[in-house]
Amino acid sequence: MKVIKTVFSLILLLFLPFFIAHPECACAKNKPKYGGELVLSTVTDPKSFNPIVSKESNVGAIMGLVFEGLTRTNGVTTEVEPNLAQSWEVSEDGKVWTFHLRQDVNWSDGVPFTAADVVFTFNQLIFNLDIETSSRDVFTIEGKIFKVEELDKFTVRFILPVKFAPFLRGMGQEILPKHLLEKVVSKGKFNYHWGLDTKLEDIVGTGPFMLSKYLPAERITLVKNPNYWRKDKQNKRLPYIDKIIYLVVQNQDVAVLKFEQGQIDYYGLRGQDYPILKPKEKEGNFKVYNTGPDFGTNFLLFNQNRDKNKKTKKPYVSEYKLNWFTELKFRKAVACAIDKDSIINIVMNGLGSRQDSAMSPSAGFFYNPNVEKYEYSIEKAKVLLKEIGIYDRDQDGIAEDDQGNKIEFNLFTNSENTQRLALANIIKKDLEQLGFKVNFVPLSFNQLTSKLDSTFDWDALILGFTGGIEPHFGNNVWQSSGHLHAWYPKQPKPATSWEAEIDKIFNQAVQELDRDKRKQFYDRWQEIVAQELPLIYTVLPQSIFAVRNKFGNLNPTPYGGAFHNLEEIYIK
Amino acid sequence: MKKSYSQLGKGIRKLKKHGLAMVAFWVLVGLYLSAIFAGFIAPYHYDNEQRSLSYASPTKVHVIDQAGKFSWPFVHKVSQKFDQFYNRIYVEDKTEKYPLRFLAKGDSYYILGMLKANRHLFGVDSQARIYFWGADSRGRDLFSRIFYGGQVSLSIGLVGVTISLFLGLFFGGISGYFKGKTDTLIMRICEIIMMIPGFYLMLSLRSIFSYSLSSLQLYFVIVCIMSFIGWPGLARVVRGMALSLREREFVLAARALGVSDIKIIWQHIIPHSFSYLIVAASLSIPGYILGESALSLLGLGIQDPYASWGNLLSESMAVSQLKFHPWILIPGAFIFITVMAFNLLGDGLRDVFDPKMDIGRKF
Amino acid sequence: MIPRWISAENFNMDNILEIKDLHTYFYGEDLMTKAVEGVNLPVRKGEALGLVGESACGKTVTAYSIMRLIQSPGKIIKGQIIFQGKDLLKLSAREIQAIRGKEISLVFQEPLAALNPVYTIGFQIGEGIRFHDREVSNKNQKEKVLELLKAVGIPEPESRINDYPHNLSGGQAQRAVIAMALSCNPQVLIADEPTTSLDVTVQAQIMELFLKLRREKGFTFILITHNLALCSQVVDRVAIMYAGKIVELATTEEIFNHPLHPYTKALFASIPKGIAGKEKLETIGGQVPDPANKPSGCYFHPRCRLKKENCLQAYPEYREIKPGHWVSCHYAI
Amino acid sequence: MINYIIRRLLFFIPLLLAVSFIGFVCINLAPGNYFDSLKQNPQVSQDTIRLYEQKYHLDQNVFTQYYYWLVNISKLDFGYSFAYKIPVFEVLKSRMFNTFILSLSVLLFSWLIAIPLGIYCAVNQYKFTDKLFSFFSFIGLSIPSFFFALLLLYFASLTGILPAGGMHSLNYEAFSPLGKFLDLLKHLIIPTLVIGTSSIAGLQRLMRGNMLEVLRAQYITTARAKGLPEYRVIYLHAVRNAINPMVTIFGGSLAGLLSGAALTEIICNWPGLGRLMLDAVMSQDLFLFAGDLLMISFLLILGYLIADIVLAWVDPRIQYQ
Repeated sequence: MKVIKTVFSLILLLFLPFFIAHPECACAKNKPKYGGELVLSTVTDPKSFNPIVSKESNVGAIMGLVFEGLTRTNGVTTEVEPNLAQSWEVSEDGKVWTFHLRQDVNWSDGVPFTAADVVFTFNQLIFNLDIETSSRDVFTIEGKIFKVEELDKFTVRFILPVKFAPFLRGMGQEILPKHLLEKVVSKGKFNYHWGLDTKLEDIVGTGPFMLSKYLPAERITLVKNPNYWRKDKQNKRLPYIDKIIYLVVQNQDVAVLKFEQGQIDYYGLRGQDYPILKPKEKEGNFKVYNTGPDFGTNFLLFNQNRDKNKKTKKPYVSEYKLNWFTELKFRKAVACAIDKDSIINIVMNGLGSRQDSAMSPSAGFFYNPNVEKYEYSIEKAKVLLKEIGIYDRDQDGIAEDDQGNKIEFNLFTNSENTQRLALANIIKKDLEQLGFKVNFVPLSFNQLTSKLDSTFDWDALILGFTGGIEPHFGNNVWQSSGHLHAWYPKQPKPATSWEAEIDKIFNQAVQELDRDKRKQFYDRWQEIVAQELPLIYTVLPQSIFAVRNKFGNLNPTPYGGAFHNLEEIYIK
Repeated sequence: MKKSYSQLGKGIRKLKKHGLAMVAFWVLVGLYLSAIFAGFIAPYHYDNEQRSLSYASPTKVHVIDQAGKFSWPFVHKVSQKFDQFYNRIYVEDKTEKYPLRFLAKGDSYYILGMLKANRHLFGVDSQARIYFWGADSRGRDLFSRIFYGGQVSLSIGLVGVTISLFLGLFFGGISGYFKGKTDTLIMRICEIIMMIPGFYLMLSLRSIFSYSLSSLQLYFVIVCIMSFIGWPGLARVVRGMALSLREREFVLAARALGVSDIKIIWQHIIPHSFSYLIVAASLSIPGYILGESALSLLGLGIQDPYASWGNLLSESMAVSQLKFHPWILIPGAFIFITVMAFNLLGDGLRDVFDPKMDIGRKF
Repeated sequence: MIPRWISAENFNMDNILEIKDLHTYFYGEDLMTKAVEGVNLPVRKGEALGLVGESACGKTVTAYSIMRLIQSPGKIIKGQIIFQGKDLLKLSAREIQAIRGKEISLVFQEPLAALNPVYTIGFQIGEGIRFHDREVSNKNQKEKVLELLKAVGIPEPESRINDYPHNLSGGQAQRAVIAMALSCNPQVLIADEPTTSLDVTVQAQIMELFLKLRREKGFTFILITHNLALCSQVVDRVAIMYAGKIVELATTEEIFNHPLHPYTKALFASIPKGIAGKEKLETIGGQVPDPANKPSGCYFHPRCRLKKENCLQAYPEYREIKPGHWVSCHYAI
Repeated sequence: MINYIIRRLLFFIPLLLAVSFIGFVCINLAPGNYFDSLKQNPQVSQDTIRLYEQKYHLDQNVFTQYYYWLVNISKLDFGYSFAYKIPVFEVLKSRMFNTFILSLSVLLFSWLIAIPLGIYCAVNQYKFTDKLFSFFSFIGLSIPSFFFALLLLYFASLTGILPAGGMHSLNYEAFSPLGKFLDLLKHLIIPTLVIGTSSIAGLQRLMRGNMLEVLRAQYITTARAKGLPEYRVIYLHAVRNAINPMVTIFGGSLAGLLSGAALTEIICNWPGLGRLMLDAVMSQDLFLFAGDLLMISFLLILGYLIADIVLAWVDPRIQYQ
């Protein structure tokens, strides 16, 4: 399910804490050795190499190899661990954090990494209002930002306006080099800096790899950063691998074949690929890992935007449609009508699981399984609809509401994702069983985002977000003022009581440092979402991937995938 | 006029001797009939799905029952499971026999768009399903969908070529009859259109129209695009005919008698180019069919749940999946057979009427 | 009488080429055309022989049969063509290639069609020389071509040698074709209506050229033509062909003075005599029979004014009425 | 000769203009445009938008836009790809080369097979092999390229003999020059077969027809009468003449070739102009689209030009002046 996922800022965040060392790795039988290359595939070309402004998941993954944050999330334990910062202290009230940076870190061009870079990244990039970055949403609490200051060359202090529970995890934010970017920012050109036409040697990070070559529509090559600071147990410099190649393979079927032919070392399987690759494990000398439900969600949502278009003075959604979409029973009926099992069977080849909660079961701690579940039942859905006066009055096969409006609406999704198209076709058919007339139109991703961001002229959408383990990083989706609050974004104040409650939960939970208490908040949030159904969740794919048996120190996990410890992986 | 029709009759007689062309002709007649009566031939409606039988393999029709005796053909109910590798396997439930029924009752459909009917050529009781050529992802019968798809794919060729013919007759007739600047202008335009690679022109024209169109709208958009691409070829044929005919005695005589230009074009020039047009049309029809298929294959044409052969084939774009359900390539064979039949027929017609003519585009 | 030149010194009673009972048929989709049907024709060494007949009577097919140039769907069914003691019809492809152009050459009706448009005439003339005489060097070959061009009367041969056929006029092209045919000094030259497609003035020049060349080179000359008058000026003997058969053969003098076959007579009657042209020209009634559907009996009978009962039933025997005068008519005396 | 080429080139300019203008009109008629979504894109500053507006006159009508685009083209500036965020020319460069390679391979393959096959069939007219090849050429002519491509890819996926799409193997960079070339050849096989088959079928039929016509010509008999061996008659005299009309159709066949190539590129994952065109249409990337069309027309015209020059070279009846 690594097909183009909706490219939203959320995604970027969830790719931040990607690489973690784990010294107790059990595969020490072979001695690690240097050299070799790892070949991966990506579905699309990157649109930019700028990790602050780029919103794409695939770029996030690549840039995660080039840049690092102060902390990172361990791919196995999902705990936060030191990265560029070697230690930290926190004040009693939890608002003042002092980070002691590593002193042996150099940028890949040889310039030493210092506290100035951290301060620059936060104060002049993330908190710079001229730069469009979704990172700012994460580090803004109740409209207030952090204060970041340099205590000495290798000490940075963060002063938070309020307590901020996911702060340490948030410190996985990539740090960018001040010495290269300061001038760009002062000229106001950072938004389009590090585009695809940049000379790649100008993109300088502290990560284990650096960009070396980019052939549009063909490949992105990264080479080992010779200045990388991390060392293995024998005190040898990491990483072991010399080169990472991302092949641009737009067509997933071609990617499968390329994997089979040994041209790619790693492939994220769709359900339908499982029967192709699984039986060939031995013969092809690779292993297929199934690490359980993925984080990538698929959901249906209705437009509940109550605003008017400022230019035309017309409501974004006509009144009678808004009446349906804001009616809870309508959404519940829709939830009941979605045949999740068939979707799993057909679209995911049986390798998926139904999603009821806003969090993926793989999220672990914060996942709340005890939320309302909607079993597939057309009858029950029809009963619910009848209760709000929607049924087929004139026996023409299409239902009407009590004012006689036929239930007809558009359903959009992005046409690039074939799996989602198949899913949408099934849902469309399901909804037609309720007597709805659904005009299903696949749109290009650009058209879809413009509808979602600015024109708001849509009725229903099928979308996907990449989820994660930290609920707060979904802040801009769930806060009613968030611009990813897709069903009614950027609300001046919450339109409904349950949206108000979610706002409150998010603001409270982020300040609650006690994990268990925090969990209670987020449990409640998941209950509300399942109850009110702003997003009608459908199914989660399984996270399955195949990796060639040539890597040492490989330790795939549900959270980190196969290469969360890439710098430690070597080729046998 | 009379002469041209008797020429046609002679042509048909000659054509009858053309073995392959006649085979092609009857194949086409069969295909078009099957499309017209798709509702009857197909055991299921094109959108009748059985989700639990995703990609069901072609149903086995048994003639020997479990006792080992011959019996009226029957099928078993099938259910789908996943094996350890998540391959779909289909298990027959041998306890119950579902005999193949002719003129079975099933989904209702309209004969020729008017008469409602629910009898199908064959079928089985609704507890079981018969998939002659397997099922698609949502357990819809490919056999049924192919015949329904034929309605779109086959008719687009005819409708498209008809529109092109009108355009071609109009512009070609004018061009050849009036000569001079009109002729030069029209022919330059034709040349330019013909020089642009068809696929690129098709994509450019397709981009004019929104992606969010209903299937009926899309059908007409495709027809318009294909006719636009196709008319210059026909116009050039007509022009050539018109140029040679306008010097012929009967046209000169008609003009001397003061018959109007339009009337001359309509009464003399067009009937005389009739046989050429038939050849030209039958040779260009494959272009329309292929164009529609290509667009639908890329997702720019007919959309699910409606079927067209290109649209049906788009599922096989997932090449790695093909080995699990190779039958979804069958619609491609239908396109192939149709195109081949039109080519053979056109070739036969060309032999009969005019040995030197080459028009039509290939995609 | 029309003046004419007789090559007495070349005149010889030995046959250089003898066609015996030649049958060449063409096979259409569902009909068979007997283009040549039992032609017997001895050609004497050094003579000039005219083969005369209307179009489609089988003259060209006879010539092509001699050269074994008949292509599918045509086929030589039976017969013999004896050349220098060998039966040409029994030779292998390689052997016949050695004869074509070297021993027997052909000049065609339409010179511009007979020349390959994409090669220079120099190349086309030299090609034959090269193939028949491997010893010839490039330089020699070129000299030889120039010589030939000069011999056939093409002005400025040095520049013409690099011309393409489309640069030449009809007459010049025919001269080039003749040069090509004579390039290897053949023993027999067959000219298939060499002047028909040319202007009248050019026709005379070309015929002059033939006479001149024959005088110089002394080859045996077979002139195929439908023009009896033209023929009479150049040839020693005339063979009249009708519907795939030879109907009369005699020396030019004999045939002019005593034509025996009604067809020959009719042909003579249709020649304009004298400048005044006061006499009424006669035409031969009816049409040449369809070679695919020949009449019964004597093929000429539908057009023959003298036909009798047996003309409808039996084809008349080809017999020697006087020494050297052969005819095929029931009533020829 | 140079004069002649220049005159031919001048003749093609109206075609280039017409094609690119059609492209411009089409994409301007399309509902919505990339520029609109650019305006809504918070990543793009107002300055940038103003810059685009000024540079490409996007706020004005089609004709003005087209005019300025032409002016830029004359400076070899193809505009900016909104989707790729780099100058269009950068995107087109490699794609054009790829399409060119594929087309070249198809041309070589189809002509090298079709011409001898046509000759063979004409020489052996009505024999069994002729009929067999004629039948195959009918199949080749009728099989839809996309269907054939899918069949071949299916075959490739079953057997694993051939690469199933793409242009290079992964370790392509590491290969020796010869290895690179062989690798490219291997990847070329399927798309070349797909596009080439229909070309072969068409060309074979044409060549056979031409050859039959030429073999009936008088000068062939002349050549035989000269005593030339049959091979020389056929290969030197007949083929040279039968080739001429083939050269004229060479230019005309290019449109069909590029058209077929586009669809095959998409199915076989070949990074060429055809696939780019689809992407450009889908994302309404105006300048990329127009540039792509221009490049295709350019390839086309290159083909026509080559055909003209070759024809002038092989047929002495055609004069440069």
